[in-house]
Amino acid sequence: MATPTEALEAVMPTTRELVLDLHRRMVRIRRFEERAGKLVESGDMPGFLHLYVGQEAVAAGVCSALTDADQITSTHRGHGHAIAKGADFRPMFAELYGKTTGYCKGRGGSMHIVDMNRGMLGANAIVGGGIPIAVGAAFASQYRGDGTVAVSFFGDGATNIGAFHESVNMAAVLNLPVIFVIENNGYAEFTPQDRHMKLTDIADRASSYGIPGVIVDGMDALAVRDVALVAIERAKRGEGPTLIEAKTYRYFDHQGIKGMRILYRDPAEVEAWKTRDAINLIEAIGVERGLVSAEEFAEIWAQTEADIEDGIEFARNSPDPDPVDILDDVYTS
Amino acid sequence: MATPTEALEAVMPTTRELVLDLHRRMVRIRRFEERAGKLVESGDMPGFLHLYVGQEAVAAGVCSALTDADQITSTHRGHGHAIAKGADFRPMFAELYGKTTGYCKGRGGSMHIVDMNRGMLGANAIVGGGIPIAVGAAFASQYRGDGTVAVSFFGDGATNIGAFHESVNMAAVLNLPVIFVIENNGYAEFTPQDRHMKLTDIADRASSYGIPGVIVDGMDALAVRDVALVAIERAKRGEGPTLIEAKTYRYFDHQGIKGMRILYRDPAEVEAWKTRDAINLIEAIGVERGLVSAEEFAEIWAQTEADIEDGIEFARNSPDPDPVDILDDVYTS
Amino acid sequence: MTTRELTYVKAFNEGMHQVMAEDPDVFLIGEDVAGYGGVFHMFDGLLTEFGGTRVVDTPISEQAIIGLGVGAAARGLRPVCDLMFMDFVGVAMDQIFNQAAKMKYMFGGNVSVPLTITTAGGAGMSAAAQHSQSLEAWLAHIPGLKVAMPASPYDAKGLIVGAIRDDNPTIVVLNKKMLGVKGPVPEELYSIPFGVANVVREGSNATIVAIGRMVVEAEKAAANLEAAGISVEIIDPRSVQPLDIDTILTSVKKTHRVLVVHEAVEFGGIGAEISSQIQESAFDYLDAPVTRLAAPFAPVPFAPILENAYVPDAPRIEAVVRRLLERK
Amino acid sequence: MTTRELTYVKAFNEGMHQVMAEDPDVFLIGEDVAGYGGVFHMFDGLLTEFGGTRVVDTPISEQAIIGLGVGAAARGLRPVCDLMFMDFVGVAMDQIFNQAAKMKYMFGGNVSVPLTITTAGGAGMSAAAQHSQSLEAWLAHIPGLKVAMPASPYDAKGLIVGAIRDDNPTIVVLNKKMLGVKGPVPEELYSIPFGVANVVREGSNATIVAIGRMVVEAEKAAANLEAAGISVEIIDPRSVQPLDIDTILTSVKKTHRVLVVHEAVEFGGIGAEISSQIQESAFDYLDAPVTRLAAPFAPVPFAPILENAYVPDAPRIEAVVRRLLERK
Ligand SMILES: Cc1ncc(C[n+]2csc(CCOP(=O)(O)OP(=O)(O)O)c2C)c(N)n1
Ligand SMILES: Cc1ncc(C[n+]2csc(CCOP(=O)(O)OP(=O)(O)O)c2C)c(N)n1
Ligand SMILES: [Mg+2]
Ligand SMILES: [Mg+2]
Repeated sequence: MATPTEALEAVMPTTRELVLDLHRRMVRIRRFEERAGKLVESGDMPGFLHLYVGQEAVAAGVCSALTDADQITSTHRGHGHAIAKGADFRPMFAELYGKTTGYCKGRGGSMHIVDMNRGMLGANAIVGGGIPIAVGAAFASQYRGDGTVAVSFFGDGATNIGAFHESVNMAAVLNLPVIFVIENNGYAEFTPQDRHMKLTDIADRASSYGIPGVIVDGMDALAVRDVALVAIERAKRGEGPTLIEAKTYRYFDHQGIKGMRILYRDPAEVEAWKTRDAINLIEAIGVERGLVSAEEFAEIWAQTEADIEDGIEFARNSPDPDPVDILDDVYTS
Repeated sequence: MATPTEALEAVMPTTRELVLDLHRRMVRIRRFEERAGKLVESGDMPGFLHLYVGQEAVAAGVCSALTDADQITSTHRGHGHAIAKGADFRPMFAELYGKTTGYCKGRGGSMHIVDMNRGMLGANAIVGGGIPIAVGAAFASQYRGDGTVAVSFFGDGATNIGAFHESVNMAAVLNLPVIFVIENNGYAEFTPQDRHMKLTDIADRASSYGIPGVIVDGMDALAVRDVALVAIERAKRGEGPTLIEAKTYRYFDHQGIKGMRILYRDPAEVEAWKTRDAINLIEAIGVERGLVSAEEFAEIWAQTEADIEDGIEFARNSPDPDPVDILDDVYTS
Repeated sequence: MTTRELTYVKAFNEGMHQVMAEDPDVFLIGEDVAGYGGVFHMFDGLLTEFGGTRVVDTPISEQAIIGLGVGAAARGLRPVCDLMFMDFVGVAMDQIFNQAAKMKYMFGGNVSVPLTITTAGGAGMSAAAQHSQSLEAWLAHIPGLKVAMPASPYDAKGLIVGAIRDDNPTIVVLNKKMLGVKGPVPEELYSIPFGVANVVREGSNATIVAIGRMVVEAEKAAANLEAAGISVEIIDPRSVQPLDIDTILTSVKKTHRVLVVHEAVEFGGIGAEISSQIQESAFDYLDAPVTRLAAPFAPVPFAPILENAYVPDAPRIEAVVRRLLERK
Repeated sequence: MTTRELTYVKAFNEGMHQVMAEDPDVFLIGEDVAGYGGVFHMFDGLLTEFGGTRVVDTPISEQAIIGLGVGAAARGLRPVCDLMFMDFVGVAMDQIFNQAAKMKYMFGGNVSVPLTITTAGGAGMSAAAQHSQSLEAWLAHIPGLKVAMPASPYDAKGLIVGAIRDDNPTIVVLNKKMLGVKGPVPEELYSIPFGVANVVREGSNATIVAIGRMVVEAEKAAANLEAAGISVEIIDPRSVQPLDIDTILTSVKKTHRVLVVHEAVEFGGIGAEISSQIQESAFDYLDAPVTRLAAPFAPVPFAPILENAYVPDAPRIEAVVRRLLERK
């Protein structure tokens, strides 16, 4: 597994700020989700959630390398991408509660979080649905010459759907500044990778499009950030797209926070991945290298809890949508 | 370009019968099409035709390795596949004329020729539309264990559409006895390959699916047959699909027999490919190796002309469909 | 026949088990239909009973799933291809409408495609715009395809069996919100052919033609209206393609007033076709315009308060029937 | 305004040229739209005039073509994505209906998608089942999308300009058989907004609501009927979504008899919606049932003799209007 962290260390040193930044993004994702998962389980919140917990390093690492002007598209498992891209807890919780103060005014829910101010072009409940849209965002970057890039996040399972293939090829042919990030968590719902493709490394698919394919440890936010930076620079130089495969794992079931209904994953496998937990890793790095103290990390956890309470409080106190407005925003007039 | 002809010669010798067989298939395709093209141009026949002329070696080489029990699916450019698979001129001309005696009783026309008795599962006017259908035919082979295989023919342009990607991956995962034959004629309509993908060899896409990808000279029917045989044997051994890329060329425009409306191809390029004409090649091989005489080849041409006259005569004298039957065969009752 | 109470999804599942036991040419393919038994547990137990050759998990590749079914069906097998959510038709539409549905006709009758597609539609689960749709109007507009929407456990079993035995491409749309609804279901294998409406309830003052889960809401409304002395006849077409217009017309000619209700958006919904056919064929019998009740012209919203307002329900059905009866 | 005769496709092409000259945010993308100018020559000259950044050829990848348009539109550009044949909507449907059309609503109004899709529909060219369809009923059933079907050179130009200037996802369906039809077209840039019907001809005895090319057939029928003393009003809705029902109702309330005619199959066609709305809103004005004339429920057949019988034409329109007038 090519982890360019060491190689890049000299050029892009792991600063205290960077460690804190990545840690904060990841802790915010993890705690937001664990809490939201419980709220749905208890019936307090409507709908169902696809939790991102375990994969935090991917969203955090990539998004730490982006600005608000850069665009991302996401998936059914989209909270992590939104939070990593800078989304606020208040409108996120409010959206999950279906309130007017939510990111989508309660119209979208968990699978459609959007934040245009942060370049979060939307979660998507159709597998592969967001991939061509990111290509379009990148087309706009190239058309305008504004130096921005687009990133599409999607899963291992999504690389088997037609939209993936068409999008990557199109971006390659048009040389667009887009980065395709496969979050390979080993499963498409309940189907393991070896039952849905004959490859070990999905990054190999890059060769079908004549673009670079890079594999990275998806539990190491620094490593993810490094490969993202390389891809972004390449895109900005006008050299076209990169396909990044981040090997990662989701801790919860495909959906919800309950245990697995059927044993499609070996519990030992789950535990093994948890020993490589992304947040533990960054904390260890921070402390070992003397960049961040354990207390400072604890402070981030505490601050996150406070933000969560604030977000939930805000959401609960927010007004419900009014059914008389049900036809608003179907069209722009 | 890997041409296993020589290597395989010892095992599967180029017999007189084989040369005659391939020659006959190719001459029948060429003359059928040239004639049909003229009939449409003169207004005698309705509709429009995508002519296969130039690519004959691909259909002939592959289909010579198949039995009537093996299935093929085809494209908008489907006459060649049908004829190579054994379709008769009478119902083919009748179909092009829209007569009740046609392969589709006049319902389908040029882009929908079918011959279930010959394992020709249908031409298809949707690019990529036939690819998953071939996978299904192969699924039936595996399900029944009947030792048959399926072949899907399609163009270089079709390898950019989602259905291609999904189908090849699905067949690989399920280990199905199907052969995917890319007829790379260098163009998708008027767009050259280097504007629709970043690859030189489309066979490289096989690596995305963990299956073998083979390149063959698509002007050499013997070479095509040889790689097809290898792929068929592999499929029958239960080892799954193969992706074959046959490098070939179409002599006429994307559609019709007129010259090019715009110069999207260099006329010198067209002429260069014609010097490697598939029919000339097999005639040269036959004569050089003393397997078939020039007179015997001439006899095939003559017989083909006679069959064409017979087919056209038959078609012209066949009854038109009756509009009162317009709702027949929408459903099976 | 021994009959007992089963849930809608168990009834469907029983139909799958029995028809697969009966006919070795039937196989099931789709995403997580084997190991997991389908995300709605529609296919529980099939892998264990029939093995991995006949119950097959796939990659996320809906075009290839349906296309595989088309090719296998053309070769004489009877594939059941699962599409999980009806909202996913968009990624497989070409194979459904240009391939499966047209093959027989455009190939001059030389090929039959006994393919069954299963899927789940309908709102009311806080699943939002891309997981809640009712798109039967699209499917019913496709010559060559047949489309059923079971509205009871009895029909869920009978229609999946009818679909698989049908020699045409069929699609059976289960309703997600009905999966746990119970009703009487015979133990034996039985089949409901497409194109035969169900007179769910007889009545004389007005007819409600209800589609899918709206049958249940119509029944609630009819019970209330009965208490108020209003007698409502409920017709469930069961399949929207073919549509059993005769049964509907017989009812309308008796009641002279009719409401068509469905979950899909009203504009261009199947209610438009039903309404048009009624007024074309029973114009002189109508004492009021054929009336439609359906979703407003918007995507399905997430917030429960909006979604509840979006999908027609018994109180609104009741109100519209009352208005219909006031019409002079 | 200087007006001269132009063909339908030239008028469309002129609209493209002028609107691209006006607005640098407009770009065109699709298969063979640049170097070849589109297989119907709809886009001739655009590459030369506007260059390869704004006029872009693509691989055969319709999902990516439309999806690229969605993403670029969400970022404020005004993409025109060509789909060549309307029959190809099936391979790109998810991007059309689940993405482009729903984004604004499901994202709470935070995103606009000023995307235009161009395509060509209709039968009569011996192009058979997969290259001849009229699928506007599907598109009109999608909340968030707008759908126009120009029926004259004037409208071809005005509606493509109107579509591109519209802030919503729009689709403009040209009719293949009308490409060479000539009519008066102003030289200047002008725009026809969606949702405004065209009263093509005024009349008093009956109304024909005609869609797309059927407007031309209706005009021929009306001319014949006029000779026989029958005065027909023809309404062309121009866009089927939104539908200008008011103009239709005004006419029906005057004539009391109405025929809706389109090329698509009748069952579930847009005629069903138009018919339903008319009888819902003008029930008491109707002297005869709203009548539909459309294609039979079959794929489009290849043989000219079948295809001619399949698509409605002036003689059949005339015959149906006569029957409509006989109705007591
Ligand atoms: C087109 C489509 N097909 C199927 C689904 C149902 N579905 C939702 S998530 C999912 C699995 C996705 O797997 P992967 O891409 O690996 O993402 P992960 O869930 O592992 O994050 C499936 C099949 C869908 N939403 N859209
Ligand atoms: C889904 C779809 N998109 C576009 C077309 C229009 N079209 C017909 S043939 C063709 C080019 C196909 O190129 P290729 O696959 O290389 O086959 P060739 O024509 O060279 O034999 C295109 C774009 C179509 N028929 N179907
Ligand atoms: Mg996954
Ligand atoms: Mg080609």
